[in-house]
Amino acid sequence: MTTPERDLAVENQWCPGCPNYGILAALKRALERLDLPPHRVCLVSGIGQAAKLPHYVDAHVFNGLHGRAIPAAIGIQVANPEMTTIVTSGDGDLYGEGGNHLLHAFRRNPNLTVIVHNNRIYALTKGQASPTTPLGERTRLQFDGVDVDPAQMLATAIVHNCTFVARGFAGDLDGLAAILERAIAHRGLSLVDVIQPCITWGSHPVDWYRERVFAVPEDHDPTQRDAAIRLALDAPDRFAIGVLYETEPRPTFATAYRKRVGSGPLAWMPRIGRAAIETHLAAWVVDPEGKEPTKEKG
Amino acid sequence: MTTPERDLAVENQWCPGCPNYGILAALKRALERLDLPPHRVCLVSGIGQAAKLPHYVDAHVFNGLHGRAIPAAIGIQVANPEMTTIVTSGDGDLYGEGGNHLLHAFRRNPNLTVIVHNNRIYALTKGQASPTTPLGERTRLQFDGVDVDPAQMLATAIVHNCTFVARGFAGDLDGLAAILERAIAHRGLSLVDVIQPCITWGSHPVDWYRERVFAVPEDHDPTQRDAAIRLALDAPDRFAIGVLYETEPRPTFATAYRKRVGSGPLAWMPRIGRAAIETHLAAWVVDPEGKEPTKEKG
Amino acid sequence: MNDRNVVIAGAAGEGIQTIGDVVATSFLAHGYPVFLTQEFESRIRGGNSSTTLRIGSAPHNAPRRDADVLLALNRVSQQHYAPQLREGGILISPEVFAFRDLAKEHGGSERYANAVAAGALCAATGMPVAVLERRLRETFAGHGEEVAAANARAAQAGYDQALGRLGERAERPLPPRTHRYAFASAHDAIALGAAAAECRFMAAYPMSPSTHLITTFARHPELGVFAEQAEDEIAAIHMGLGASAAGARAMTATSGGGFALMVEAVSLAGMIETPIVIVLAQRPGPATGLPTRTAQEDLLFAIRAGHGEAPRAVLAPSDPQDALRAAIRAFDLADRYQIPVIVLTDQYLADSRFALPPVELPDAIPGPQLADPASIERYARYRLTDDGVSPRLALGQSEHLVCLDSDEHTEQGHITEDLDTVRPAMVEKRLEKGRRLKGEIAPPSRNAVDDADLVLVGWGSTKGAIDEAVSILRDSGRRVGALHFTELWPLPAMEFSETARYWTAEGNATGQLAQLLRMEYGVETEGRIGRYDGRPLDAATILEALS
Amino acid sequence: MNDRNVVIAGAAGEGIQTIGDVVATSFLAHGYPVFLTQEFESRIRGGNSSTTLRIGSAPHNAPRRDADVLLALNRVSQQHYAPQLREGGILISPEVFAFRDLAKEHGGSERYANAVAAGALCAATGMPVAVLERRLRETFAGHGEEVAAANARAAQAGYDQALGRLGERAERPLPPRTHRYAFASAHDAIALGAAAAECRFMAAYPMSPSTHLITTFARHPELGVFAEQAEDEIAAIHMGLGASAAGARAMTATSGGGFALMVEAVSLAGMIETPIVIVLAQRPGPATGLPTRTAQEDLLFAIRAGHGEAPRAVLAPSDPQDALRAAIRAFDLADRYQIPVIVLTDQYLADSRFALPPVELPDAIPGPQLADPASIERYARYRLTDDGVSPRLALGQSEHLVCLDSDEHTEQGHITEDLDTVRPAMVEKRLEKGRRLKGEIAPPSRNAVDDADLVLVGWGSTKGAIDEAVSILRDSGRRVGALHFTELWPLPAMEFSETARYWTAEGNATGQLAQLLRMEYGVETEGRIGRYDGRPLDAATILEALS
Ligand SMILES: Cc1ncc(C[n+]2csc(CCOP(=O)(O)OP(=O)(O)O)c2C)c(N)n1
Ligand SMILES: Cc1ncc(C[n+]2csc(CCOP(=O)(O)OP(=O)(O)O)c2C)c(N)n1
Ligand code: SF4
Ligand code: SF4
Ligand SMILES: [Mg+2]
Ligand SMILES: [Mg+2]
Repeated sequence: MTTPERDLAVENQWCPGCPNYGILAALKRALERLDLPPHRVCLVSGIGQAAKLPHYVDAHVFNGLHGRAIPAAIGIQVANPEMTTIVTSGDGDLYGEGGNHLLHAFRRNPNLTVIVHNNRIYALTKGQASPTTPLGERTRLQFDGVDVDPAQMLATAIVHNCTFVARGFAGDLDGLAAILERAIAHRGLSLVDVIQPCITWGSHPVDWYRERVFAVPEDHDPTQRDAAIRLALDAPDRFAIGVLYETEPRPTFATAYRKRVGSGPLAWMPRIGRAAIETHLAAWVVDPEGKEPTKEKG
Repeated sequence: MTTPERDLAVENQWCPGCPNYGILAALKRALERLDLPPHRVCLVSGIGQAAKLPHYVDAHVFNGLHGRAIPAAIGIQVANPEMTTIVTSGDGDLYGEGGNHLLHAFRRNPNLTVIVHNNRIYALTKGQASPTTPLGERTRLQFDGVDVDPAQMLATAIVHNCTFVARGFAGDLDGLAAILERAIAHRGLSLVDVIQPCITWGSHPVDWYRERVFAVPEDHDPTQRDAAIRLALDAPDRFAIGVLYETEPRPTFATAYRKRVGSGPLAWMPRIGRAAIETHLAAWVVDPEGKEPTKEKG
Repeated sequence: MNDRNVVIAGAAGEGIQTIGDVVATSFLAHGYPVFLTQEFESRIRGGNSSTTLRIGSAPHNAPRRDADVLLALNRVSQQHYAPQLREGGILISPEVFAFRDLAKEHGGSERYANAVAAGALCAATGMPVAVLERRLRETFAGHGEEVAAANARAAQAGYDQALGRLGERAERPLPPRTHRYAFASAHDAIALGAAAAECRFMAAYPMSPSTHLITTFARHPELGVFAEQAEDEIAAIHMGLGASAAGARAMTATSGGGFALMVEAVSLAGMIETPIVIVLAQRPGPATGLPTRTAQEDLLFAIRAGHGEAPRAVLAPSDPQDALRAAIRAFDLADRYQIPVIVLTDQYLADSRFALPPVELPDAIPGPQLADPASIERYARYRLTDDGVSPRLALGQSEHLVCLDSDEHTEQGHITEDLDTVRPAMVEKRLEKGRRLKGEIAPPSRNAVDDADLVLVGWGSTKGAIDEAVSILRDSGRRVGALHFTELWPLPAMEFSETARYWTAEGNATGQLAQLLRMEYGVETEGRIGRYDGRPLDAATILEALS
Repeated sequence: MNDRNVVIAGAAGEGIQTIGDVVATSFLAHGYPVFLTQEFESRIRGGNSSTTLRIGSAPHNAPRRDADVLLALNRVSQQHYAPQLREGGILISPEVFAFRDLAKEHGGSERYANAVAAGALCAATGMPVAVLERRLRETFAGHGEEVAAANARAAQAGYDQALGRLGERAERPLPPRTHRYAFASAHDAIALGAAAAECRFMAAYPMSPSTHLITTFARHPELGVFAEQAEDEIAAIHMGLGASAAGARAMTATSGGGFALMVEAVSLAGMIETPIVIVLAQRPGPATGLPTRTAQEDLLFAIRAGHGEAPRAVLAPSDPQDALRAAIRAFDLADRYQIPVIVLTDQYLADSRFALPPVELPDAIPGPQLADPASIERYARYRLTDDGVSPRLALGQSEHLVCLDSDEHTEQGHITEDLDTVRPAMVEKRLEKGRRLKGEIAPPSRNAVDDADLVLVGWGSTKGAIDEAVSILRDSGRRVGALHFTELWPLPAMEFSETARYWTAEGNATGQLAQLLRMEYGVETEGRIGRYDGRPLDAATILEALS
């Protein structure tokens, strides 16, 4: 068996200059810093521009359906907790079509990192509003401007006590790599919403965002829910970058199960064996009393 | 045309003594107090024990699919804003299967009242955990106890600035009727989560809850987000009853559209007329330059 | 003893299931087979429900409509079920027996009324009351000696009173026999078959009549299947696909409405070539329909569900024995062809318990089919091969990186826009798997077909009813036979005799199997027998249609 | 002029659509019909995309594979599309023409390179450059006089250089004509048809190739259709059903994957008998497949999608004129039968613009069919009637209360468990609607069928290609004809000649129409022609298969 030689001659399909390249670079750097070999990493995505990212990294890939990255990742993570499983997909994918899965993932707390490429737009379908497009912004479907409020998924994560909630900026490679490194190392669900301006369909250039991001204040206590929610709630034009909320890890998904069976991949656990099944099959049989000759004849 | 004579000989299918009867009574009282005639009210539900409620009230009924009451209600409400449209369904229905719709309804803020019969169980399917079943509680599927945290939909509503968020108790007819009356009168989305102990599959009798409910403190300011979230976050055994969060109504769904077309039911709006369509059809035709004889001959 | 059909009717929550269980196990313990079916409404208390025991010297694993004995626990049930009681049949009900009074008198409390009723039932059916008493003692063992004894006394009192009242009409006590029967439902069997096939992961969302499957895995961790209740059916199947992609055999179970939500993922499974087993436990539709009743309305839906074109298998076992086999086979086909496999059952199969010869595991149970990473030089998940099947490695299995993609993809699993070469090759690869699969699909079972001039054709759960109809018609001298499909897609190549007339018999109104036979074989059916009132197809329905 | 196929190729974002538009409208303004097709990848920048113009003296609304002229804006596109250029065809590309230099020289900036290229294209196709210049001025009118003038100068320079370079091979300038053509896509037509049919509500989730429909309503509020982008496809269709139940005609649109998510609601629509129109714009699957390409793979899926049994209609228009009709008909059938109606289109129909005689609205456009509340004494939403259709009142329409229920229900719309009477009656009621519907479904159109010994059978968007194949084969003396279905479910009763041989031609790999014909008519097809590489079926594919 040779060392993994991955067909990385995959042509990148993003627009030249797209901040998605920044997320890609930051993720690669974080994986390197964490010293994770490619075959111990699984990247999971849905469908969209963002969701193409896994094809550009040296890792296992599950590029599933639009909106369904989270449940697929949960299945992968339960089946093989020895891999580092990371979801990387779009704001439409994870907050729109897949909103219910993310909501319930907060409850389950699987050991996953979820990276949301938040470009506030449906880019691959050419520019409709995403759940995070600000009120009033005009798009190629909302011609008079978006008239519903944006989804507040970071705040929703916080009220569900998701133990690692951060916002990153795709225009800041170092900062983002550092956040991703912490997120991946964190045990339990880590949510990282990355501001990723779309330079093709978005309303503002990267610099507009650069001028409006600010670091989470030094004195912010990331264990404080109220303060974290305040930082999380999207002002349409001010973005606190950094870890907004971080508390003691709580039990991750399937902890009780894993206590019972150990930590290996389900696929290579010892066979249940015929005996266990045969016991059940035997229990179906009602033995006739007549076979036991001592019993009375009713 | 006779006055509505509804086949109210519908046999109620709930267990005798179920607190769902309390919700039914409170809703009827609220509708009476608001002086809403039956044909101006539409009740919408999904599937479950709770979701049978609309059959027992003198009103229009849309009893759709499990989890899909919210989008159906939005369609009804947009099509006919002159009806008072009320969703009344289960915690599994609205927070589980239908979670994404509720989340995005917070954003849209349609003028609906959403009553969640929160019995912390899937009752109609015979006792599996619902999204609100507390950690550790044993059910007929979670034999070793539920091992994921409950969903915090009231807090999620609050971080989305849902302008009316309340908790009621099905064992308190007067209190619940009063809350429902306010909720229905409120403009925009009103969310009322009603503690509704299931006396067949639930872990505790009604009195257990009765001992653990308390009124929202007099000095609680329902416009204060942080305080409201604190009251909203489910302690498994303490329940603040009353209006947790209430702010100035924000624009309701389709406001811009309605400004343009007026408030009547879509079905009875004036016809667009052939002319509007014919203008578009005419625009498909490219008139040949050659028809205009003055033009040069290329 | 003759074939006896005993209906126990009452409201939900009134205890008919317990009565049914103790009486059924009494017969089994006495050496007589019992076929138990259940009928209930979509509510938790009240309404009309029933448990029916079909008892005889030999198993009659098929539903019968008319009752020889009706035990009705209340007046409403009596009215509801009385039309089913055949002329001369025995009615046991509060109207004729004072259950409660006897319970108070002999047990000390009205709560032993059901034991009285069970005792009366024994008198009517020839079951020695001592056998029943032992079952009652077993059942109530956890409740203390006094409760057990009171139950026994109440049963005896019911038995005695009924014996007296029924006089001549009481069945003579049956002699004990030494016949041994397994007593289980098809869903019991599917759960064990899945575990035997090394299923490791199940996610599902509760939905009647499928919920028993996930419940079994949750209740019996020793079966080795991790079981998770998902937030919805979409999550359930995607979790399964994730687990499967990571190497764990995986399944889900649902009913028609939940399956409808999984359809996009069925298409995904076809594209990423990742095995998944889906149990679709049918109930009458459309929409919510009759949630607790039975039907066979989702055959063509299951075959066609999903956008685009990719192979799948659809199986429809006919009884628990067959269901054990079908479950093992489903995992094997899913794994070898890297496809979704749908197992069609229904409420009747799920909630009925069959009397069968003791069921044994097949000798060879094919396990997971992952490739050996050491044998691979340079891995490509979708390597083009002669049979269309690419060696499958799991995510994380080895240092070979695995790339799964829902877009049309290259052999390496990357998104492609190559329409000239890659796309046609990948379409043909997937379809080639379907052609090979077709070659190993089991033909229908044959019951007295060779000399038949009329052949009944059925599928799935209706086998018992159809076989019963065949034997009744044969007894009356008609040359009738039956073909029964339990593997429905792809359909195997086969010949239909030109001389026989064909009638389909199935649990739907549009003749779905008939449509399929015409599409696949060009066979014209002369008649289509369908039952679509929410009850299982029975021999009587077939006989009426043919008369 | 002869039939000329002009391919304009480049990367996404390079401007080929604009070039295609100005050249196409130049031809139209000159009195010549143009058929415009588009091919692009699922990305926003880069890759290989093309706009193809098929130009002639008479409309050729069918795709052609080989190019007479290829304009390639870059080297990669040139390589990619060069194999399509027929021998002796004209190549215009940076390799042979210095677009940028000319643009700088004559327009003052490289950004006029596309105008240069368009000018060169005119020289190659016989389009007088002055006509093009006027189109450029119109197109860039908003950008100021200088930009417009620079475009015009650049075009003239490209034209002049190409004329010189091409010499003999340049097409002679075409004389102007006075023919008028409508130029539109089938999705343009569906939007107008829906508006004409008084559709009031549309909710959809973006998905190629369907997004243009909701975009049209959002862009043109004067069409009177409230348009909402839903959070997912499930919400989209349930919003539509809610609006429809409240009396507003409603629709949604999606592609295969999104439709898969709507399947449960299709079943719901059947059960609550609430009209809804669903446009299913097909693309190649399974799963994400080839998101920006075309296919006809979802026919059998659309027909069978949904658990349980209830009628539906499936239409598949063949061009914009037909699509206008189909949209109006879809709303009418949905409304009169209270059923879901699925309109199958595909990327090819959605993204191609056809040259047609000016399109007119039909004289009579049937509007909403709600009952008159005043005429009703005591209302029951599901009143049993002879034809299965109950008078429909909307929620909130009057004082008559309306109860819709997804469970099996009584005539009043309440949950029922009555299996003896109500359930069978409701099943039969729903199926009776399907039988009546079948009676008014249009038979396939017939093209030279009467004396044909070989009949091509197709459906939906392939009509142009099939008709072209027929006329080529007829010209070569073969007795070929075509039957073309645009209403596919239920299929109308009809006869197939015993003597003719039948070949299906469709955009899939498994012969879905052929399967359907066998199932419904017992017709055996001799051959199945399928294209499944993501491109539209063309006459050449048919001719190859038949040769
Ligand atoms: C079920 C389904 N619905 C819709 C689509 C079409 N679709 C593809 S990508 C996309 C949105 C992408 O937005 P986002 O997730 O924000 O990613 P981005 O392209 O902006 O990076 C949509 C709606 C789909 N592929 N599948
Ligand atoms: C798509 C679908 N999935 C599952 C079901 C089965 N089902 C019916 S009711 C129900 C849960 C009911 O729970 P809840 O909404 O809390 O209502 P309750 O019965 O507790 O009042 C489920 C899962 C269904 N009808 N449809
Ligand atoms: S469309 Fe937007 S998000 Fe997509 S690659 Fe281009 S710039 Fe980036
Ligand atoms: S099962 Fe529970 S929720 Fe349902 S009616 Fe009975 S007590 Fe009420
Ligand atoms: Mg996005
Ligand atoms: Mg509940």
